[in-house]
Amino acid sequence: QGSTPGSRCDCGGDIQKRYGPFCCRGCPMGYYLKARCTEHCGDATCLPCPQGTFLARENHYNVHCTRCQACDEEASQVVLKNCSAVADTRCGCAPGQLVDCSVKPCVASSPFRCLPCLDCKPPENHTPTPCFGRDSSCGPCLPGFYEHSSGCASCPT
Amino acid sequence: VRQTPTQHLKNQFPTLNWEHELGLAFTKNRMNYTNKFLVVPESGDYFVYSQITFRGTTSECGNISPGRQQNKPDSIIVVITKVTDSYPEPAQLLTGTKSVCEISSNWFQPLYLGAMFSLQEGDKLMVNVSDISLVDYTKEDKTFFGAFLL
Amino acid sequence: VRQTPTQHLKNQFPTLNWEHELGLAFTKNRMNYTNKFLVVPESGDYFVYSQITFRGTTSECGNISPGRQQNKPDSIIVVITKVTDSYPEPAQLLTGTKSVCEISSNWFQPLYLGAMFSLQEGDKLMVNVSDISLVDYTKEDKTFFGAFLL
Amino acid sequence: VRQTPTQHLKNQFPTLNWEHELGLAFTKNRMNYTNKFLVVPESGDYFVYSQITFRGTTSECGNISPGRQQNKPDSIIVVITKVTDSYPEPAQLLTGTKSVCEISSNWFQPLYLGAMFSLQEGDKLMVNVSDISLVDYTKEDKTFFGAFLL
Repeated sequence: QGSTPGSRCDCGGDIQKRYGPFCCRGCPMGYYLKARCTEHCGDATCLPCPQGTFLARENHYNVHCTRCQACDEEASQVVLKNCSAVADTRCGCAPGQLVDCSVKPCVASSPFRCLPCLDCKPPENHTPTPCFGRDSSCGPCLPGFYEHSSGCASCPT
Repeated sequence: VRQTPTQHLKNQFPTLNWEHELGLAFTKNRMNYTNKFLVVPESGDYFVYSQITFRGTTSECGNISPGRQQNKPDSIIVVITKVTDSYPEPAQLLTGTKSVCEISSNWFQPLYLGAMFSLQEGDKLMVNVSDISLVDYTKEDKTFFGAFLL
Repeated sequence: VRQTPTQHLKNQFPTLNWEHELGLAFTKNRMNYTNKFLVVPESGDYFVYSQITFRGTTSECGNISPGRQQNKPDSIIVVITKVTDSYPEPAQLLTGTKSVCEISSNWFQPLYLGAMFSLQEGDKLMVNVSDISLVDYTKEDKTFFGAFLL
Repeated sequence: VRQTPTQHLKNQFPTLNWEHELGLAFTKNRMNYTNKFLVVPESGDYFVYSQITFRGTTSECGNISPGRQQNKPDSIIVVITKVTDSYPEPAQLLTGTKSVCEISSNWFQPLYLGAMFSLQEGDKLMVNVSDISLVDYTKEDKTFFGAFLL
């Protein structure tokens, strides 16, 4: 399996890489380098990433595929997108649950857990707020309703 | 070696199960991994090491109220254990043990262990932890286990 | 290798800059240190290790008042990363990550990492930390980074 | 090497005394242990490591009362020190230092250190700790000290 046949072959750009006397074309995403090319401007020998690993970038010379991350079941995370040969697992929260970052400040790689959205009763009296926005409150009551214990009660007329 | 949690030996901490071929994991020079054990291929001095990242939500101990009495802490424990044909009982080679009493809503921390041991061909090494549900197994750079001949 | 803090790569934790000739620091057998990287001189299995001592003053999380809700902790993270010209993205080899929620006026603690990796000639190793301002770089026996061929 | 606590050098942290023949402990290849020191038998690069498990009861710092001011933490410190004929003062090779301010009734935690050093024949290595009374010396898998030639 090689990558882009027929392109220029001078090891100058980042299309090929010099291995000893030869310029080799790299492996496509989803494949790892099993063996270098054996002729000038040839293709490296590339094999598919084994199940549970991936490589997301094109035209590379990596001899290993990267292990897919696992989602943290203890933190109620779910798999939003399974790992493929070209992309890592994407972990997130199930519908009706909100992402609760475990640390402050929160950055992209921070651990998180999934918490159930607040059960705003009666929902029809609340301004609809996406679950992830309701960190700790159900959002404002609709006009004609007021906050009352954990719900919205109609204003006295 | 990545870890997938499984209960194992009676009256002993649960043993971690590892994955030993994907990503950064590898075995070579006849060092073998089978059924939760690294198997020593030849007698000699080995450097054995492991890191386990633990994570949890806060326990009762961290729940402090005015005038309260001090609570007993929880704990996290990792043990690298040797099982050998020459003796019927496992031997604890390395132990990392830490008390946990956090006031925050959740916590996470690693325990690292590493030392040199004289091992015999056929000796088996495993990693036991106090509570598998507290082990962060999501990424291989946070929780790992290995050994090499010196 | 002693550390002098400098910001480095975008959208990635800052990379530490090391001093590699003075005091206890040394490079030999063609292991080279340039521009924040240890450069692997020959393919083989290497033991890579680092300790970073962090220190800080207490954060909001440790500021507890009666009946308060539990706060989210801060965190300290150290990552040993490999950069290779055979793949356009860095690979995280080792990660130490710990939550921090201290009630004392100040705190300090080390994170230690060490493991064996198969590395290729020309591979580069660097150390990234979540917050350089928390790194105690004052003494080389507290914060260090190294690798050796097995 | 198992540890039995003894006070040693003035104006320096107390030095730990180790047992070096029983159980997991061993010395070989002329690496010698005498009077608290590992003695380097031949010049070369050595990987030196130690883990000390500390344990204590809660101190004043962890004693929190409403509206209180944040206390200064206690600390635990382990230092691997080199003593050499070529220089009159010991050199601190590795230091693990951690603040301690626990709210639980008691606490326990390990500090691990390990790194490579160029050592000369006759150099002596010892382990010093901030407070010997806090060292858990009960089991050799929790508190240990070692070195090997690379």
